[in-house]
Amino acid sequence: MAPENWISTFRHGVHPDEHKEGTESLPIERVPFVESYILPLGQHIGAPSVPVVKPKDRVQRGQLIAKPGGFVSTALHSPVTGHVTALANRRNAMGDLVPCILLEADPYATQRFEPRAPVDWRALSSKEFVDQTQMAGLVGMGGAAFPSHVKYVPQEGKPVRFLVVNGCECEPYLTCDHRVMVERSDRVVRGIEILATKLGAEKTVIGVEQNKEDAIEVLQAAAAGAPVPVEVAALKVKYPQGSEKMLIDAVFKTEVPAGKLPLDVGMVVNNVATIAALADWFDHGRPLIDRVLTVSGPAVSRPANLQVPLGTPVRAVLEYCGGLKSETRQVVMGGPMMGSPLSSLDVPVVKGTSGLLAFTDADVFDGDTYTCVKCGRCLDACPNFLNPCMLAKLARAGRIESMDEFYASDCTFCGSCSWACPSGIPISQLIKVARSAMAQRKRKEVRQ
Amino acid sequence: MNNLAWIFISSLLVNNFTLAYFLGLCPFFGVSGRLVTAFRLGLANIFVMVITSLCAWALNTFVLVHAPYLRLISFIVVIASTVQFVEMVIKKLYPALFRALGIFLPLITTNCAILGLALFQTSRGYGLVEGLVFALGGGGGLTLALVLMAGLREDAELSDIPSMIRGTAMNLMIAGILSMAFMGFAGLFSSS
Amino acid sequence: MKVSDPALLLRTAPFLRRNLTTPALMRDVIYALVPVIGASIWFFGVSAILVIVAATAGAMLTEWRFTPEGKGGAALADGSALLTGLLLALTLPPGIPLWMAFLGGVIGIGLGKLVWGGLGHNLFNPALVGRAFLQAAFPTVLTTWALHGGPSDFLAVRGANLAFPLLQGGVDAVTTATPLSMMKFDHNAVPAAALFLGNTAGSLGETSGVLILLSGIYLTVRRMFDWRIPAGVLLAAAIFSGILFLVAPDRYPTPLFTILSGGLLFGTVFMATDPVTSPLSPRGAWIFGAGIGFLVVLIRVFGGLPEGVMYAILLMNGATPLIERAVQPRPFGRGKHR
Amino acid sequence: MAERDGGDIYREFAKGLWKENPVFVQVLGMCPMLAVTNSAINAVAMAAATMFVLVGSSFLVSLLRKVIPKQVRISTYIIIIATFVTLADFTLQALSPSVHKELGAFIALIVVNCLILGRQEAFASRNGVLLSVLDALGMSFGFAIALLCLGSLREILGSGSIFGFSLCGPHFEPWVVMILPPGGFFMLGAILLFFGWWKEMKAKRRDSVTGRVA
Amino acid sequence: MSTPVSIGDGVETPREPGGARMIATLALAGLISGVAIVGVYELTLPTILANRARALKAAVLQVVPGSQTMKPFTLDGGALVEATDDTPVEERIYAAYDEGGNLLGYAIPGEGNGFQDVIELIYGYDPKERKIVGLQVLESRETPGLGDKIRKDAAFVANFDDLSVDPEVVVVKNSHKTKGNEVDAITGATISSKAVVKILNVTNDRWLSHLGEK
Ligand SMILES: Cc1cc2nc3c(=O)[nH]c(=O)nc-3n(C[C@H](O)[C@H](O)[C@H](O)COP(=O)(O)O)c2cc1C
Ligand SMILES: Cc1cc2nc3c(=O)[nH]c(=O)nc-3n(C[C@H](O)[C@H](O)[C@H](O)COP(=O)(O)O)c2cc1C
Ligand SMILES: Cc1cc2nc3c(=O)[nH]c(=O)nc-3n(C[C@H](O)[C@H](O)[C@H](O)COP(=O)(O)O)c2cc1C
Ligand SMILES: Cc1cc2nc3c(=O)[nH]c(=O)nc-3n(C[C@H](O)[C@H](O)[C@H](O)CO)c2cc1C
Ligand code: SF4
Ligand code: SF4
Ligand code: SF4
Ligand code: SF4
Ligand code: FES
Repeated sequence: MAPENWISTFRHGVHPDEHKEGTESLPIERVPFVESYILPLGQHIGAPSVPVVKPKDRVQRGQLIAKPGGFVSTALHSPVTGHVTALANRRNAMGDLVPCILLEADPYATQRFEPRAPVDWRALSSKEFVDQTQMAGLVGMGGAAFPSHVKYVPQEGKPVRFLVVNGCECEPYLTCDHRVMVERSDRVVRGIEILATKLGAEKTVIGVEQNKEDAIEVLQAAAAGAPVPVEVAALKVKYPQGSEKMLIDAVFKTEVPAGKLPLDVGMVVNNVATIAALADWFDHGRPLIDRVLTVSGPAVSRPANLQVPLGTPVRAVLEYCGGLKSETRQVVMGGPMMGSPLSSLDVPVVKGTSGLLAFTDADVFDGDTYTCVKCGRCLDACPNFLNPCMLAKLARAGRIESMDEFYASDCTFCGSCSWACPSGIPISQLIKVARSAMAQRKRKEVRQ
Repeated sequence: MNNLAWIFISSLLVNNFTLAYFLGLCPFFGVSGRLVTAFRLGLANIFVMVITSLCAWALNTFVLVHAPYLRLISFIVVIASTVQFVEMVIKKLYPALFRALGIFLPLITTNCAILGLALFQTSRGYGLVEGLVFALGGGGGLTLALVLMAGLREDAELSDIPSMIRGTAMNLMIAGILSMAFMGFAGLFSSS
Repeated sequence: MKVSDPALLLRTAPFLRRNLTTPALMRDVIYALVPVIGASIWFFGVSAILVIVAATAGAMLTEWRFTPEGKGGAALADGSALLTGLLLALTLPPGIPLWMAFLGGVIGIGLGKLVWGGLGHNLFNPALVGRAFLQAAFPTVLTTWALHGGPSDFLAVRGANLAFPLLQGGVDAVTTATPLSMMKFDHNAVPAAALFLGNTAGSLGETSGVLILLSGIYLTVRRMFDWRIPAGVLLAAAIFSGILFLVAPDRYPTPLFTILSGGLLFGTVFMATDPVTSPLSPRGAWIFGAGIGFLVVLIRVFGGLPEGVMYAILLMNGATPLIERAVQPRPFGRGKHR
Repeated sequence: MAERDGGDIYREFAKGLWKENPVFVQVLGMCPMLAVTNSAINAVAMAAATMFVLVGSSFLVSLLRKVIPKQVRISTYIIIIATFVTLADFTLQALSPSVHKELGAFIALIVVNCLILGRQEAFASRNGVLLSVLDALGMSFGFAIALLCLGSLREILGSGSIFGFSLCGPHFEPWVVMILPPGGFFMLGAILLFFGWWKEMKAKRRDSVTGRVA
Repeated sequence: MSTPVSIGDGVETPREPGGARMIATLALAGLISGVAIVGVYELTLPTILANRARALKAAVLQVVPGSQTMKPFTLDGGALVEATDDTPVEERIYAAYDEGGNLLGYAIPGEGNGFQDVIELIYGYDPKERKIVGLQVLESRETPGLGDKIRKDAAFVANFDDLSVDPEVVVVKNSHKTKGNEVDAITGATISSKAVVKILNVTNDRWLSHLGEK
């Protein structure tokens, strides 16, 4: 099942306009430090982190400020040198009040991160390696924000054959992974060396879409000099190629069974930025304290790729980019296909924030909706080969219990169906609402 | 087209029991809400029709030549009893089959498709084999209509049918359109 | 620069949409119909215009009047009622009384669409429901074919076009036989070239094979319908009639005749492909198409009627829910075959 | 059974005509109704035969209701009904062979008309003779009204005549579909649709009135 | 619609207590209904038979013009003999005579598949001229307005008033009738027309060779 055909892709999916031309060649800039930072304790999937600092405590840049709150949880580090102002609830991107550590930067500090000596990662046992990664605060930077170390736990009978590095960045507008690959290919390859060695992978494949030719070239050059076997797979441009199961299908022509993980077919998938951050941790002891994101969209004055300290308020990032045009009606955190709409600009950038996009009313979909004409375009779009039309119909009719017959649980909310629907039906949104209603109902049943 | 085949095609499609002769409308409208149920009901119907055809033939040949005036009463009583008896046998021998079909048997025995089958078979003077083919065609036709109807109704349930027509009126309209579509089979294998 | 809070909207992802809307879809099919309409006017003159206007008027007035309050105008704007009316008109004989064409439009939209809840909810093809009703109500009129002609008798009103509503046409019209009825009753095949170009008797829109094919190619290229449906119809019809032809060439028509004659091409390109009433899934589309092709040949060759396209499509519309259940797409990561 | 006054008696009769009309409201007896209503005269003959059977069997069943053991009641009802149907069959055959031919097997099929068995089970087996007969009469008239409605409408549209008398002159173009099977479904569907619309209109009017008061 | 009740519930009950009474009830019901049915049967039978005979006779006399009386015949070992009461209906043909008792021809019933359903007809045959002299369709379910013209269209029926059977009768379309053995099809109902002719030919094959001059 080696990758044979490089210009391959998965089946179905869609191809929205890419809109990457505005930022794809802009080098990563660092945003200046600001006065105050908001660090939610739950920036990842799983249990929230537990604070190890109190108000008024002084903190150094990169210092641990919250420890993992369980195994599926991760550490949190201070993005700045300064002091803790409070442990309090603040709103996150979803609009929920969540516990946060509030920091104030020290205006006089140099804000230099002091690297520590490289860790001899070859000597670490798997358990130590996993623990180390957890303490680095690493989470998936491809958007899911799943604590990375959990993926690295060896599992009985499921050896890792391939490490798959996800450089697809299939969402329109986003170019942050692209820039990371171009500018930090050495970090990516170093991370691959560490991870592939520790996981015992035979080979590593970096999946990159063909619209990032420069990244492919740079990575191929870097891969040639890598101490472990690395291949770069150029993939046809299509959304949602970056979804890990689609990526595996595109590269290896292997379907990860529904309800299973890539590990079940002998693979571990990580985003390029995650891999680079992993290298920084083992080489320099630099935890995850900032990330690269793309600010773009028609309502942004100066689109850019930025390296942003975690916890920076969105407003500050946008101000750095020259602010928003006055017709702005929608600001999205993440990509335009799966991101969350923001109701306030005071929410912070978190580990999973890959982009900040601003749109005017004219740019985002607000067309008339019609009833479904069963055109089948949503079926052709769905990478999971579901029947979105039927799911939406059942959801609309409130027949949530029948949705399982049509595998509602396999939906990844990629939004391809909604994008494709000529009748403007919010299909994935309907499925999402119905699925959470279903989950709620099940929880209630369990409780009773 | 030879006669047996014509009897079969005619009762299955051209003169479909339900859509052209209006026989068995009760199950057709009453039990066509769910596809699986409709299909099982259809199978049970075929089964009862075959028994009915046998009974009717036996009665016609051996009893009613002497007392034609007892036709109706004897049909209804004998068919009902035989079905009941067969039901008991199935229950003993094939419990699984019984669970799938059993609940429908009493319901079917009192519908007019069954009696209609016996009466038509008699009035057309069908013999044993012709009668059996007629029963298979008629039962098959009923099943076909039921299953099509059930599929359509399950889908229509998800539509925005206006409240003033939802229910029986809509089912009648669907049946009418189906019946119209079946007119396309007119004359199938009949001549030329 | 300070950013003040804009009035942010809370829409949910995805925020982008393909720029193709349902009305655009309908419009494209209407464009594709233009050459066919042109041909019908060429062959049948003013009668064609009258019938088309009457049927579309019936369809659109019904849609406008009986769509639940407030939505009437909007419902017309999506163009589907116009399309239904046009398609219905193009399946009617040129000499039909106009009041019947109008009635067909009313029934097509009323019984074929509105009682189901309007656009997208109907399970039978509205245009064909209208036509099937007309054919069942007025079988003689619907099987009476006016002479085709050219531009020379453009202004001649054909058949019973002008009959007073609810009344018969009065004068006996000059009629002729369609290629199909000549085949069925006299075993007399019209040459393929005539069928292809369209100077034969028949419904308004069905006579010119070449224009229908062109429109079909246009729609296929624009991906306005699932190409598997026409492919299935034509393949099944060709194979089934081919087998019959091989068995008894003197009794049965050639596959080419089968495909080019009657409403098969028109029905295949414009009606079998109606997305609303055909299966969604690719395998379903094959089954649906093949079923139509098979039924058409069955009805034409063994049935009482010379033509069976309308009934074949309606019957397969009726079977569509069953087909859909039988061939749901297999979700990613579940089982071997897709 | 408690004593009943005149109002009750009238109500037992009248309910079948409209409020509990067996066809329009309870949707019973569909098969014979759709099969024979392609002309008004057939509808009337069918209605008369049904009335004879229904009233006769209701009378007998309520008379015998205390004697018939529970376990065999249905069988007994069927025998009683079948008897009356056979009687009706022969009588009609003697009186009007042509109508009998038109109605064909459907006279015999009255046996399985659920309206009849339903009334025995639901009413005649629990009530006195007078009330049962009134109930049966009411239901029969309700059935007859529905059949006549359907039969006349189908005949007018389908043949341009009513009871065989031409209504619209010789040039009327009949809607043949109406006397064909689909027409039966459509016409009954249309009537029910009309009632649905009527009900909705009434409800809307009521709402708007009460809305203004509130 | 039929209620979900089992009408056979009396059948398997005799083993239960009170079985005797149930059987007695059923038997009694059966007895009463038997008596009622037989009574009415006896009462109506003469009328019914007379009706049938009258209808048959009317048809026979109509298809053999000028005839006044008739007598049933059947085949016995290839020879034409007078039918007895036991002769099944489908084995009979009818000889028709004028008032002087002279044989005018035979009325022969036939049946076969039409466009929709079975067509039953009877036609008159004149063995002297070897011609069909009249035809009446007794039973058909052909489409009203189209197929039922085989019964109602005078022009079509007139085809059979003087129709040679040598050679076999054939159908021609569009009023192209030129020969004595041709029948003009009804426009729009070619199939029904052909069906009628096919029935004629099949029936002729069966009977004509036995109906030489007598
Ligand atoms: C619809 C969809 C699209 C995705 N697109 C990407 C992508 O373009 N790049 C990416 O790195 N991860 C993407 N992901 C997340 C991947 O599935 C996967 O979680 C990730 O590559 C794992 O690496 P990480 O844990 O390092 O982020 C996507 C997920 C979904 C459901
Ligand atoms: C057979 C055929 C007929 C066409 N007829 C028309 C037409 O009548 N009007 C028209 O605008 N486009 C017609 N087109 C399509 C145009 O070339 C063009 O694709 C279309 O107008 C784009 O429409 P849209 O922008 O509304 O999607 C036709 C194409 C084909 C193949
Ligand atoms: C609803 C409907 C009912 C029909 N009924 C009959 C019929 O009863 N008998 C018949 O011969 N043709 C009937 N036809 C017409 C035949 O199918 C066929 O068109 C006709 O026999 C051809 O005759 P022609 O060649 O003289 O036009 C019917 C057609 C339709 C649409
Ligand atoms: C390719 C295509 C074919 C169509 N064919 C028909 C048709 O045959 N009849 C019709 O009434 N509408 C047709 N429509 C229009 C539309 O789907 C129809 O009005 C709906 O069935 C009404 O819900 C078609 C639309 C498309 C896109
Ligand atoms: S959508 Fe998913 S796949 Fe695409 S860029 Fe975003 S995280 Fe990557
Ligand atoms: S490896 Fe990371 S910490 Fe070290 S210099 Fe580069 S970016 Fe800075
Ligand atoms: S959102 Fe769900 S249903 Fe829609 S395309 Fe994506 S996976 Fe399929
Ligand atoms: S894309 Fe939209 S209109 Fe087309 S089938 Fe799916 S839900 Fe229906
Ligand atoms: S009346 Fe026919 S099944 Fe009930």
